[in-house]
Amino acid sequence: MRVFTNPFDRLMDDLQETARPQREWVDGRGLLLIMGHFLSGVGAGGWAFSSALGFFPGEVASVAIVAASALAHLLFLGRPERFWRMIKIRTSWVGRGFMGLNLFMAASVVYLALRVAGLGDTTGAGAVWGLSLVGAAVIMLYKGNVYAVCRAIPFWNSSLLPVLYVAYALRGGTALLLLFLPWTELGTGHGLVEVLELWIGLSAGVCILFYLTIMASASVGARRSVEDLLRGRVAAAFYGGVIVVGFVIPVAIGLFNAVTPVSLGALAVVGAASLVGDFYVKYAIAKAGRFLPHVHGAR
Amino acid sequence: MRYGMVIDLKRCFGCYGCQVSCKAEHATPPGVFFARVVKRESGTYPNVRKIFLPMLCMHCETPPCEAVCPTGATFKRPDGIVDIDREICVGCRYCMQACPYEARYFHAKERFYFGAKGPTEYEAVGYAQHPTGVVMKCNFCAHRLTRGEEPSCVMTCPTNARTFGDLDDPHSEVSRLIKERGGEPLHPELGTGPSVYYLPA
Amino acid sequence: MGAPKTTGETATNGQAAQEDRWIPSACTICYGGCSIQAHRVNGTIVKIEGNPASPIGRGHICAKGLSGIMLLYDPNRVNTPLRRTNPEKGIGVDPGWKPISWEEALEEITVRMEKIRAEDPRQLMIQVTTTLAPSSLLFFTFGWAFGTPNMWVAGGGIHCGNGAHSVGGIMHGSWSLVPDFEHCNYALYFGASKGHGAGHASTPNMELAADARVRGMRMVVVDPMCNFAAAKASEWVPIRVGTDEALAMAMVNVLLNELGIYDAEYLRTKTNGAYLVRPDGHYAREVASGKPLVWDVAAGSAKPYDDTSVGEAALLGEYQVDGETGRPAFALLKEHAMQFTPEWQEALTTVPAAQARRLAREFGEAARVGSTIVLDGVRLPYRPAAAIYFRGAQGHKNSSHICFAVDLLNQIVGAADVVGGALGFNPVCHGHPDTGRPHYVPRAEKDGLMTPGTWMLPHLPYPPAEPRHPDSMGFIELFPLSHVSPLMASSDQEQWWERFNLPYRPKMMINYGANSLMSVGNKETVAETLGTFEFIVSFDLFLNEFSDFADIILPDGSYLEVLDPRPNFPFIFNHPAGRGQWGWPIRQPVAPLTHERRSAREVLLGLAYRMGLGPEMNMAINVFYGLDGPQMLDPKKTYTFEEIADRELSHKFGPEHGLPWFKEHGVITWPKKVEEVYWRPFVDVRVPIYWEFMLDVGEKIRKVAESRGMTFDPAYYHPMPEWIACPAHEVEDPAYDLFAFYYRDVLHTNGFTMENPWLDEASRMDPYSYNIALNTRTARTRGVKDGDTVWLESATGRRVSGKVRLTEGIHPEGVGIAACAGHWTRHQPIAQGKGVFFNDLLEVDFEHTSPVNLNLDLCAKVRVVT
Amino acid sequence: MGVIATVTGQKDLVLEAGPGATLREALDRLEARYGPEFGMRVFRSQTPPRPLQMHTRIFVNNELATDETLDEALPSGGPEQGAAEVLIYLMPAASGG
Repeated sequence: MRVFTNPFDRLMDDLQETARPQREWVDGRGLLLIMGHFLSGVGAGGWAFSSALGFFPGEVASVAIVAASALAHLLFLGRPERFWRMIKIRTSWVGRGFMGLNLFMAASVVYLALRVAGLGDTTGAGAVWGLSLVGAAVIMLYKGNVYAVCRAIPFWNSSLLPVLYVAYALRGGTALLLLFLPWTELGTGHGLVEVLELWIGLSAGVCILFYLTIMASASVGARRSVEDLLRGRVAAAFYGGVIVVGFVIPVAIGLFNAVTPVSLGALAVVGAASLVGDFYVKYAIAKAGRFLPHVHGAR
Repeated sequence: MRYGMVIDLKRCFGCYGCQVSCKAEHATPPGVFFARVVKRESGTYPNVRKIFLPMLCMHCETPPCEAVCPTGATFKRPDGIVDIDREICVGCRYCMQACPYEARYFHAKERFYFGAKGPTEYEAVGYAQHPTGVVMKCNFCAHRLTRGEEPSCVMTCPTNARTFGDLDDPHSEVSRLIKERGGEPLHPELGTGPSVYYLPA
Repeated sequence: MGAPKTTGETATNGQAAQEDRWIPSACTICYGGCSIQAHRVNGTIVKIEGNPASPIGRGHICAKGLSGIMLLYDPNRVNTPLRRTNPEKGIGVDPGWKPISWEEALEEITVRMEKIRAEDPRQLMIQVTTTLAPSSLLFFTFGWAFGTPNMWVAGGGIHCGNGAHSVGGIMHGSWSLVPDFEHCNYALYFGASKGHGAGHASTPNMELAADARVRGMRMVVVDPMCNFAAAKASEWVPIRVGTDEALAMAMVNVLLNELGIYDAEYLRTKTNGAYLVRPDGHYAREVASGKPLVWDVAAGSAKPYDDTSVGEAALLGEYQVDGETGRPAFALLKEHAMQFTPEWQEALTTVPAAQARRLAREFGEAARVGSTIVLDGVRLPYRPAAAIYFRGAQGHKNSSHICFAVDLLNQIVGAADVVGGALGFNPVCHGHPDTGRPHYVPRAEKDGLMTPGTWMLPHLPYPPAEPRHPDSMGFIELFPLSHVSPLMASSDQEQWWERFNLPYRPKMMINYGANSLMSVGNKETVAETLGTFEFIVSFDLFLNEFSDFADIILPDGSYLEVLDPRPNFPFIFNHPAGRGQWGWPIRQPVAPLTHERRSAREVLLGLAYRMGLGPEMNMAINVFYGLDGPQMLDPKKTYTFEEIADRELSHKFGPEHGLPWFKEHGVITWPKKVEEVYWRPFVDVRVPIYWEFMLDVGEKIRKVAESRGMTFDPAYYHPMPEWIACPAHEVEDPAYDLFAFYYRDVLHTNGFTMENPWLDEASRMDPYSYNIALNTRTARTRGVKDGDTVWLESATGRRVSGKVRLTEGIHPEGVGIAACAGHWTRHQPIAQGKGVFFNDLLEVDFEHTSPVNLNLDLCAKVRVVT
Repeated sequence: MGVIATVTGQKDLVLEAGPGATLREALDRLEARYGPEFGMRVFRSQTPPRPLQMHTRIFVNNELATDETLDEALPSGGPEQGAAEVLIYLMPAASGG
């Protein structure tokens, strides 16, 4: 196991694999894309909750995070200067995501401006807010679908993936709010958020396990990917990032909190941990992607 | 009119002629293979089966790469060739994840076979045609077709394993071979409708 | 198959005329020498393709040939003459190369050579490589002119053909064997890959073999590893390394003694099967003429074999001749074969007896003894079954008997050089219709047995020259059935030279492109022999491991930069066999020589003239190219290589087809006649199924050898194949339980293609090119996993390491390694550290050498050390 | 030439021969003069018919002599001085490849 491998040497090895690992969307500059997917999810989720609660700092943070994700996406492109060409929404989920992102940015910024201008209660603002939620929904939806339509990569090619990504986006949103707890009083939203967090955390966890169990019994390509996750090259990220940090810790604290309320700081930790977990889920799933083998029953 | 290729796995013995011929024809950079050979084995000693599978872009009827492309850089020509407009591609590599045949390569940055020694005289000339930051792949040697020549891999194959022609013409050599020898595309279950067929070994 | 691309200048869309030419030439990345055409645009070679106008490839070319561009433009090539500054020589010791001028280099070389020639010209050794054959043989003419017998092809010969080629010459009048792909229905391969990779006429054979597969030819491949030929075979017969002969002789036995399948007519008229043999093993001869006798059944008397009154000569039985019992050679063979039962061979080869019997039956039945076929209006014998051998089978100590045994299968059923049978590569050529040249046909020689019509070297395989006390480094005079001798670089060479009082020692070497440090055997042994040279001059494209022992490096032109008038002649070497066209292409520069590079041939010629060797050199060239008449070189004049090439071509094809014509057209072709391809019925020669001459040769060798303490085992000289296990099979220590062998990878030629980045890429994508192939279960029992890096340790303590690739496609006792890899020189950065250096496991000494043809034993008993 | 010189001790020599003399006669005379060593180098067998040694090439007025032309009358009037010019070339019997 070499510590450093240049992409060419790694490709030479990969090409001997019966199920070649996907690299473009996770290694090297591919990390930018994972970061983009992570941030856009958190941002969109965060916007959904904070704007629903009318929590201004959360709203601003969400917009900023989505903007950051847009930047990460942009930097990932081979030809950033041509980004504006990604408008083919008829069949391309990337195109749809791009449009959803544009819609969200425009609508959310306008909505915030109206809020600042004290016009937050007008029907116009309501309409704009609606648009921003549509944009946020598209952002939460497109990522999972981008992966899910790839029949070339069996591990991704599952209708559960979009559900998983949406679940994580919402969870990420709540987590974002939790980060504010130590400093800001959310008022009545407080308890609600915890329960929400707990529920979504669990649901996401259940979702992953469910997902993995099906996948384990799926085609050769997918099985190799699951092996990568459970005892292969992605295991560290999966157990450490996704399970322990992103799931066990927040849920544990959450459950404990349900019995005897813990400090807001602890809840912030829940938030931070689940955000880290959120990132690792996207990283692990991308990293575990392997291409369909071409010869049946061959080594 | 639909260009297609038939690869006779009975003839092929995995000499890599197609792979290197393609390299020479297109001056593809290190690690880029519009054509390549996959070698596998199955069975157990002494009943072993060796599989030599020459791969290239399948120029699908319904190309998943074209569907997922957010810019329309990947397009299908009337003659069935799936090609990339390198002036439009943004390099998002979505097509690479969508292609079940691993036919696409991202040209991240200019690299040379002799590394730090820089480009050879040949590379200096040949690499000019390959902009960086975009995805590249086989186009059935469209430039040769316009000259009335067969694709480079077809011409070079020492075993004549490759036949090129019009799949829409029932009387063409490719159609005949597919019918007579029972040609099958790769991963038909995906419904991509490849224009490349394989004859049984 | 289109027409050849037009050559010449073309203007493109109104701009100033720019160069855009296709130049016909010949590949030389292996000695297949396929015809190519190079696309040159504004001075840069942008593509190499096959030349459709030539039968040598018919427009096809393999990965190696296509990758020539990366060789031509490799920035790591040698660009100027170099002189070492560090007097110390050793493996990995930096010679401290310093660029010098050509004049300086040539002057020093000339001075040293003149001194040596004055002392004793035999102190000069000339070393060339198979990769550049046959053109590298031109270097031998320099040796003749200089007056040294000490020339060899480093690695080649002692590895790949001392046995195969001499048996090919004796039995088929050719260098190598192929099945008649056009008509053969049952091809039996013994350690050969003809049509599936490397070798003579490799690309043309790939096409022919593929057509045969599709036509339904059944191919059975006997090989320890399922790779290339075996991968495409109808049946793979895994065999224990080095035991092919046992299977072949068991099949001979089954054919003769269980099935009684043989071609009596062929054996009578085309072999020495009817020659009467006395109890002492020698022919019964007519006293007056000394001609061998046969038994005329009708007349009930013995007559000379060539007596036209002989009706049916007896193949079986016992007859009284001059008061002695005489038995037909065939009867002896039949009896000799009985000891090789299928059950006996199973113990040696691990091939089940039942399978051996089945294969023999299938082969015998497929041969359709007695049948004929009409081709081009001519009725010909039809024997659509062929047994061929090559490097894998013959690379062992009992090389001659192994190849002999395999070919006996063809001889027994009369499937030699007839339709569908085993064909020698073009033993007969009647020449171009206009000039009748080149013209050669095998002739009947001593005792009516065949000698080839043409050969790669002056000394023919039959009749063998008189073994005599050697005065050459390699003892070739003592072993007349050999071509190349490992004593040129063996660990015991000094010992033998002393015992045989070799009156001189090698002082100087001229090397042409060979990397003998890697191509012969273990590097320590070779390094020791190289260390004894006072001065080594090496023509090279790259600095390599051998260069560490050279004193002066001369930068050669690659095959794309130099001229050669005969890349495919003699036709017995690498011209495709079977029907179709004759083709005589040339190799010509498709790119100009750059830097300080020069064509080694021009340099060599210049050296000869500079030393006043002009007359000798010109005469040697006259002989080598067979120049006479107006094209004969005048001993008193000097010529450029271009002029010589022009004379060679004019001599063969007439003044109107001189070099200028060939530069433009690239190749001259004419149709083959059936009498040329299926020549056996048309040429009155016989071949020996009983090698009576071996008794004589052996006895004479024994006399000389034993007197000098060289052990002599008569079994090797038995007139019929004897089973003699190679040294690797004699290893007693059970710890060493595997047989390591190497094979030729389809991507590589010897060691020199390793530096080519396109081939390197493919090799790294290939499961085996750079790895050690090990049987899955064998590995499991030793705790070895796929991808592990292990050491292979030979019973003699030599070690090589490499990455293991598990496969079900290899004999459980086999360890398969590709090509000649594992370079360590920093001057070839692409090749450096890639693959496994198999040869480092090989011993190079007389003990591991065939005492008949000096072939080196190429299997090593090893154990895996993790 | 060089190698023959090792046998004959000299590079060039002139033989008088009447009209109709054959190459074989010329060679027999040389053998008589230089001994069996010469004969062995030139002829493959020492008992008649004596075909040419395979390492020997003999050119008569620049035409390569063969076993067939051995017994033909030598052409008179060579390129130089009014006689047939005969070039005998012996290759070293041992050479690798």
